[in-house]
Amino acid sequence: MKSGTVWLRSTGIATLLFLYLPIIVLVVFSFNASRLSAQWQGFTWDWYRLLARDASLHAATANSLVVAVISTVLATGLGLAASMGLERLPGSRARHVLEGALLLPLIIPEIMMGVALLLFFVTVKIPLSLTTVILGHTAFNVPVVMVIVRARLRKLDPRLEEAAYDLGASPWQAFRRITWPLLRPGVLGAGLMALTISLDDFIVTFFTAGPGSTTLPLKVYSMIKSGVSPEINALSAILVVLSMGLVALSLALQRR
Amino acid sequence: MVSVGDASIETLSLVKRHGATLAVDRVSLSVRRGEFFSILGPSGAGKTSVLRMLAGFETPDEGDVLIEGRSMAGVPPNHRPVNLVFQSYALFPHLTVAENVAFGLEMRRIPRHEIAPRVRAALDMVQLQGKRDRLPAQLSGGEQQRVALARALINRPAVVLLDEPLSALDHQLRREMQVELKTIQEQVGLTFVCVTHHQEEALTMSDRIAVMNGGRVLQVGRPGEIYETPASPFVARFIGLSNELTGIVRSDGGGSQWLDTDQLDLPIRVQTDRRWTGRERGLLILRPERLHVAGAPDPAFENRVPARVQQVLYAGSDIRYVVRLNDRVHWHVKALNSETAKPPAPGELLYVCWRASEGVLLPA
Amino acid sequence: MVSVGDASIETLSLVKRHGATLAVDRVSLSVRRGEFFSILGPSGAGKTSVLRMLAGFETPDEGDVLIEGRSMAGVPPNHRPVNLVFQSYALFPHLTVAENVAFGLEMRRIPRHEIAPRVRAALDMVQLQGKRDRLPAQLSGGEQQRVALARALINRPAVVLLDEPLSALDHQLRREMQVELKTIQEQVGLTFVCVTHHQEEALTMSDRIAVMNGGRVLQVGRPGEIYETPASPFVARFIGLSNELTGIVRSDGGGSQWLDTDQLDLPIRVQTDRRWTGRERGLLILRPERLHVAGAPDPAFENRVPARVQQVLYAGSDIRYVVRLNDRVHWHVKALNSETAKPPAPGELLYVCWRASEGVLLPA
Amino acid sequence: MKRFDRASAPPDVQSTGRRAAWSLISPAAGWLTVFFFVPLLIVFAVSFAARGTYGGIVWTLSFTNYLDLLHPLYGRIFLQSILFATAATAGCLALGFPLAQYIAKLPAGRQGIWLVLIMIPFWTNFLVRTYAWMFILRAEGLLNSTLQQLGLIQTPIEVLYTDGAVLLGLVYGYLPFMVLPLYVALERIDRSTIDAARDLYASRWAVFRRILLPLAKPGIVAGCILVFIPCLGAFITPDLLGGARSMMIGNLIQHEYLVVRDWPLGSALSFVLMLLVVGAMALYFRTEAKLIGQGRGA
Amino acid sequence: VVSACQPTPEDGPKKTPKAGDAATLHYFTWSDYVGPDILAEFERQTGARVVVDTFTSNEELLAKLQSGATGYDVTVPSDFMVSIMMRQGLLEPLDQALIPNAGQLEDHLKNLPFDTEHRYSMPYLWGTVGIGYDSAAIDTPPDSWAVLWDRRYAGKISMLNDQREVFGAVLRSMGHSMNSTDPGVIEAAKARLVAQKSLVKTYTSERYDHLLASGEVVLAQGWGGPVARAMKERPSIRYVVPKEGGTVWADCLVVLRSSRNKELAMQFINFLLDPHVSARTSERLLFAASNKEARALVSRPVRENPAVYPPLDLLPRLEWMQDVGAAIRVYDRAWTELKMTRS
Ligand SMILES: Nc1ncnc2c1ncn2[C@@H]1O[C@H](COP(=O)(O)OP(=O)(O)OP(=O)(O)O)[C@@H](O)[C@H]1O
Ligand SMILES: Nc1ncnc2c1ncn2[C@@H]1O[C@H](COP(=O)(O)OP(=O)(O)OP(=O)(O)O)[C@@H](O)[C@H]1O
Ligand SMILES: [Mg+2]
Ligand SMILES: [Mg+2]
Repeated sequence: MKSGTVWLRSTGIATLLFLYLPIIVLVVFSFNASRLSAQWQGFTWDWYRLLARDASLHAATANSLVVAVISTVLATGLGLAASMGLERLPGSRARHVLEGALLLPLIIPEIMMGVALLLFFVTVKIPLSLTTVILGHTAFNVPVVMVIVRARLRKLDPRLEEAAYDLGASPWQAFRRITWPLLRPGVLGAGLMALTISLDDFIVTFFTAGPGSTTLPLKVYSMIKSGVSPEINALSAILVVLSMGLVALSLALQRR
Repeated sequence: MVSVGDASIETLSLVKRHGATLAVDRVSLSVRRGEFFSILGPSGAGKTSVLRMLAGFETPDEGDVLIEGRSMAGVPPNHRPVNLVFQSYALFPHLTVAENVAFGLEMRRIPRHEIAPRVRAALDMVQLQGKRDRLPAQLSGGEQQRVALARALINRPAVVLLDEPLSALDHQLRREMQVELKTIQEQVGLTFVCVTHHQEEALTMSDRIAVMNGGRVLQVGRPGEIYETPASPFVARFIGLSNELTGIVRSDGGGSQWLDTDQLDLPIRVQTDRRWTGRERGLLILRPERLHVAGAPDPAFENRVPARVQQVLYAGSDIRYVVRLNDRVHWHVKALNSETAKPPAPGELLYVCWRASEGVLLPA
Repeated sequence: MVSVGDASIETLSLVKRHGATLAVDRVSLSVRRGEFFSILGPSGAGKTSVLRMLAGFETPDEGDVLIEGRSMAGVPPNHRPVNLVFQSYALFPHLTVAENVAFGLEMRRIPRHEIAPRVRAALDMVQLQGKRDRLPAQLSGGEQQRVALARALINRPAVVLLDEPLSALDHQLRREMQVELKTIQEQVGLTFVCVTHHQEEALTMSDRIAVMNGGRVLQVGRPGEIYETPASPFVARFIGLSNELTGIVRSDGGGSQWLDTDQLDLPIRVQTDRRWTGRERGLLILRPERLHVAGAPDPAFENRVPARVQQVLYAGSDIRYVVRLNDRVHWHVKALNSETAKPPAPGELLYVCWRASEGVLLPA
Repeated sequence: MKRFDRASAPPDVQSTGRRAAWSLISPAAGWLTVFFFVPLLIVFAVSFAARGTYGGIVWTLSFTNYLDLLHPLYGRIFLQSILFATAATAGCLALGFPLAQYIAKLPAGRQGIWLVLIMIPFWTNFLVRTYAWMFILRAEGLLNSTLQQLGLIQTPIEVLYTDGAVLLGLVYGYLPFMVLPLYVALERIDRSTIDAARDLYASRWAVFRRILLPLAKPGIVAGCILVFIPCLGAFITPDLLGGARSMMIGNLIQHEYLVVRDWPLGSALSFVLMLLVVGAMALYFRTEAKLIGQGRGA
Repeated sequence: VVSACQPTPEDGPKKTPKAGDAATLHYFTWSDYVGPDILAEFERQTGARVVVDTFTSNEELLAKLQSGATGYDVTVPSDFMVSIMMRQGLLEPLDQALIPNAGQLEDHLKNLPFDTEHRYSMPYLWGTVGIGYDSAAIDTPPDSWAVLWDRRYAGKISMLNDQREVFGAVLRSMGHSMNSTDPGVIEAAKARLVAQKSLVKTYTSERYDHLLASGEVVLAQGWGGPVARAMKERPSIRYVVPKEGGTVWADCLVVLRSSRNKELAMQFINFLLDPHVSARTSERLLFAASNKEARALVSRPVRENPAVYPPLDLLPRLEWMQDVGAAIRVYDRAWTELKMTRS
């Protein structure tokens, strides 16, 4: 047992480092005087100063967060419900068809989805805006949520829900008190996933974004022609540090 | 059969199939209000399946369940006035012992200040007060089972369904729990339907017993009836150890009846109220405790068969012998464990004696 | 204590803590090779914890486990020559019954063609041939337990660890399994360590028994020793129903000993080899089956106490009375269930009689 | 005592189950119908249209787009992409499983934190992350300099602009998509089954292969889908880390849509890709079901 | 221009007002193409609000507009895209009266082939495609595309990741027009590119400034601006448009037909074309301004940097990229094959 856990821990931590390697680099370069982060040209706060003044970046960041949060909440709700529905459907043909269909958005090229949504919104005369972006993101996040939540649902012992009903719980109560707490890790994971995908999506966003709804990725990609400014490094650094702060905070809260 | 009037639970020829297997086969039972009713049967008999249909987790393929006289067809579990103690406990892994027990009351919107004392009482009853804040994973098997018991009983439902409620408990605790259950039943007048495969438990606790096998109900009756006058060989064998003889039953001129056994060369005196044509075959079942062993044939008994002691089993309060009447016939004999009667040693020769009036004679 | 030489398993003052609770407290046992050794104890005594340490799932906080004389410290479960039958079965949900049973052999790279017949044999033994392709979820409780049993026994390990192996089985099946286990033990010469809380099972099957409580071993000995000469009141009470009297033990001139009880006004004749100073207090334990009830005082017995029948419990093969000697003293009496002795009815007055030589007298 | 309300109790438990199920599914189903399937139909129609001289869509019904795809060139691109995607998926599985299992074994309180920790890097921008990797991998980059510091190599090795770099980029980019589903599946596996396996002589590897893997199957399948598909469609990673010296389906489709401005062909390509994937998955689940069927017996 | 309007209080494009709200102008452009200070100035002058949205490539811009996305007023397609958008009828004729600054266009930017007499578009920024190289690493200053085939620089060369530009370079070096639609010619060009591929470190349209600055490549096909950026980091970097000639490009300001306040749009274009404004932009982005006066206003080093302001004697050798219509398929197939040949 022991040696096993040690091995797991070390690989686990190593993998985590791997994930953070580029982030460290990027944070370092957010302090690099050189605009073309080719090599180290000395320390500077310039990029943070620029960032502080750059209203358009602020707007883009705000848009990204709004889109990510709302679409994640929507997708998680829809996905969770649908997953539980599917579990309840006795193993019928309908279930298999649905399972396949609801996963389809996962398996088509993003750009096709982008084009499809663009054409759709235009044809039905929905003016492109932040709303259309949210609609789109929710659409491709629902299956993501479902895939993860259902992996979790399979493991749930049906007897527990039975016991809850038997003790007089309404379906809703049984969900709130029993199913939900046991599903929470899965839902949390799914939510994180959706949030992450949404935060970083470029293609679908571009095709569904309307006037005044530029998100961070759109902003960054469009810098390609004139050179991506190290402001983005600075911004990324700030995002990372902030999130870390939140983690630390929740840790502290758990301690108590 | 009892009239629906005083029946608390009634099942009308329930049928349940699991794929190919016919788990429950036309089961019709009627449990009286306030009765302690046991379903006794071998593993795989369909006991759990019946309970699950009573609780409403499985819909019968045929038949119907009546509780308090009303059909339960389509009534979801949370609307049935019954509580089930699961054979697999089904404790909520993320809730503490106390929270598990309180669950039912909370679901029924009982005010907090009422819940607390009732939970305390329930935990006292199952002697788990000290472990109220443990998670199920931190409990021993028996402790888990007791939590499951408390979680159901605290709700004081009209009917409590128990699936092997005491299987993980030791003799003593088991007896204490039995007493608790009986008290609750008498005080609160709850109806208990208890699935068990523990004959002694069923016999001592139950007002009535239904013996099941292969999905069918074989016999329903008071403990005495079941044990003394089993309706079928299976019941006879299942309810307790039995020694058997088969043969043709005939009556002689003197009005006394005989069994010409296939196993023994001397005829056996029997006594039954039933008329035997004289050509029918019968199965005689003798209980180990009804047999007496003596060094010499004892005239007080009509039947005296020589036998040799083969094995002596020490069982604490009593001692069991396996005696060999002949190559084909090995019998169990049970005697109280008392210093006075020195137990015969293996190999010893002795006589197995019993009265004609003893034993049950069934048509074979 | 046996020398390590012929000891198959030996534990050297094992200690295991679960957070605050001391689950196992300095347990030293020594199981002989080929022995059927039972650990008997109430729920939460620490039995499972001990087994888990033997199997290697939990590392002792103190002490060590020796198997075949080798220290098991740091030896992972898969390298220990033991197999555990889990109290919770722990069947592999994704494997069929047959696959579950075959698992151990496959892990040991036994060739396919050998595995098949052994699996068949094992399934026959537990009478599950017909359900070989079921998934555990499709089995009844008892069926699951039998799969767990087969899955362990098929490997013929040096030591089989059984945690409540038969708790979910009915009387009959249980007895058949008991026979199977005994046969295997004798034929193959396996060593069994069996955790149970079923006194009768322990008494009938075991070569030796260890009685545990609160994490401690209270007594180790042959079934007879444990039952007849319990080392402590707890053991005495746990191993079977007991009627108790306390008081001062004194000897009179005539060399016969008396117990001046706190409960009864007349003194009780007792007989012990132990020297009593005459000032010490003693606890007399009388087994229900050692008591005789008679309508009139029977001179054949030294002690004759009048009592009133309070409750008659029907238990099939035997009948139990609760008799009231006085307001504070209620005793259990056990008699075989035979027509000859018509059971006294509640309320009847009778005499409880026993010989001075009966019962166990412990210092209190 | 539980109150009866037959009124609220529908006629038959089974059918209530069904009804509940449908009412749970329908919102998501509806959403996807409107915002996915209908749009998809439009593109499907497009895939039969033709490219206008200036890149518009000319509404015709022709299969030329699909026929064009028969050109062996596309075959090679598909093949190569599938190769890459498979390798990347395998990589993610190899790296992801231990991590997921480690997290699943942590005390419940800490698991959530770890999940977030894994996700945080991906809340930065994909492009700058990739640039960071380019910095690490380039000739004078972090990797080479450290390796040289350690004296493992003398002359810098070319990592950037190779298939290796692309693979690394893909594995890095989609690792969390593997870890999450795996964690979710592993987290609830009953410890005692693992104990039982160990008790039955299973080595740690055997436990992994015979118990963990099958029990984590749903998670693994989910993870592989979540990684494999986007890998197929990836186009920025190959361009930046691979030096755009080669093409994957992602590049091709993006190229058709945004450079050649041939939406009909792009759509046709996408649909073929989609069909391939759907077919593969259908096949997988079919065999899966069969296996289980055999497992259960009659 | 004097205007009494003060800037609207709720600033920043966070909350999007309905398109058509007279007070807002939606500018769809390359990121950073217009500095915040400049916008602020325009807003101060007109009291209008300018909301900026960005796109990444001409094709994306087109993709969105041609499929009917509306709400934008002004955008900046490149030359060839202007012609396409014109043909697709996406553009609104310009009202010259509202754009007096148009008068100051550089002569060679007047009446361009894709939009003679500027009915729809006004050149804004322009430049060339050539070779950026590191004079420290290359002894004789290259003057021909041929240097990109020079084995000595194997693995130190980067090409644009843009099929038209890459083929353009080869076609020029072969003496053809870069807009050739002759399959045979294109096939031949492909052959040369395949031969070159083993020398190319990477095809990239955005990172070659870094590559040059860090010395990872010593030869890079690219636009002048990024090369000029690289010069700041590594002074030994030079820029040349080979003698066979290269691309000249111009990003042009246009008003979209779907615009809801065209007047303001025209004003905005005029504002951007103002000498001082475009000078500032040119200075910042290192692209040449289309405004005569502006050239005089930018700092000397920028003005005299051939990477930013192409010497006028170069003009005859430059060629405008044009949409090749259906022939794009030929380029596409060739390009794909080039990418798929392992080297
Ligand atoms: N889900 C299922 N699928 C298939 N067969 C099943 C299923 N559940 C139970 N069975 C079968 O139905 C029969 C009755 O099962 P049940 O659980 O009612 O038995 P039981 O009387 O409770 O036995 P035990 O005392 O061992 O718990 C058994 O033969 C069992 O194998
Ligand atoms: N994981 C745990 N955390 C905390 N306490 C535990 C844990 N496991 C067991 N215990 C405690 O240790 C004691 C012994 O547990 P154990 O399972 O050995 O009892 P047992 O003898 O097997 O009882 P039973 O016969 O009911 O199974 C019990 O009091 C139990 O509450
Ligand atoms: Mg059962
Ligand atoms: Mg236990």
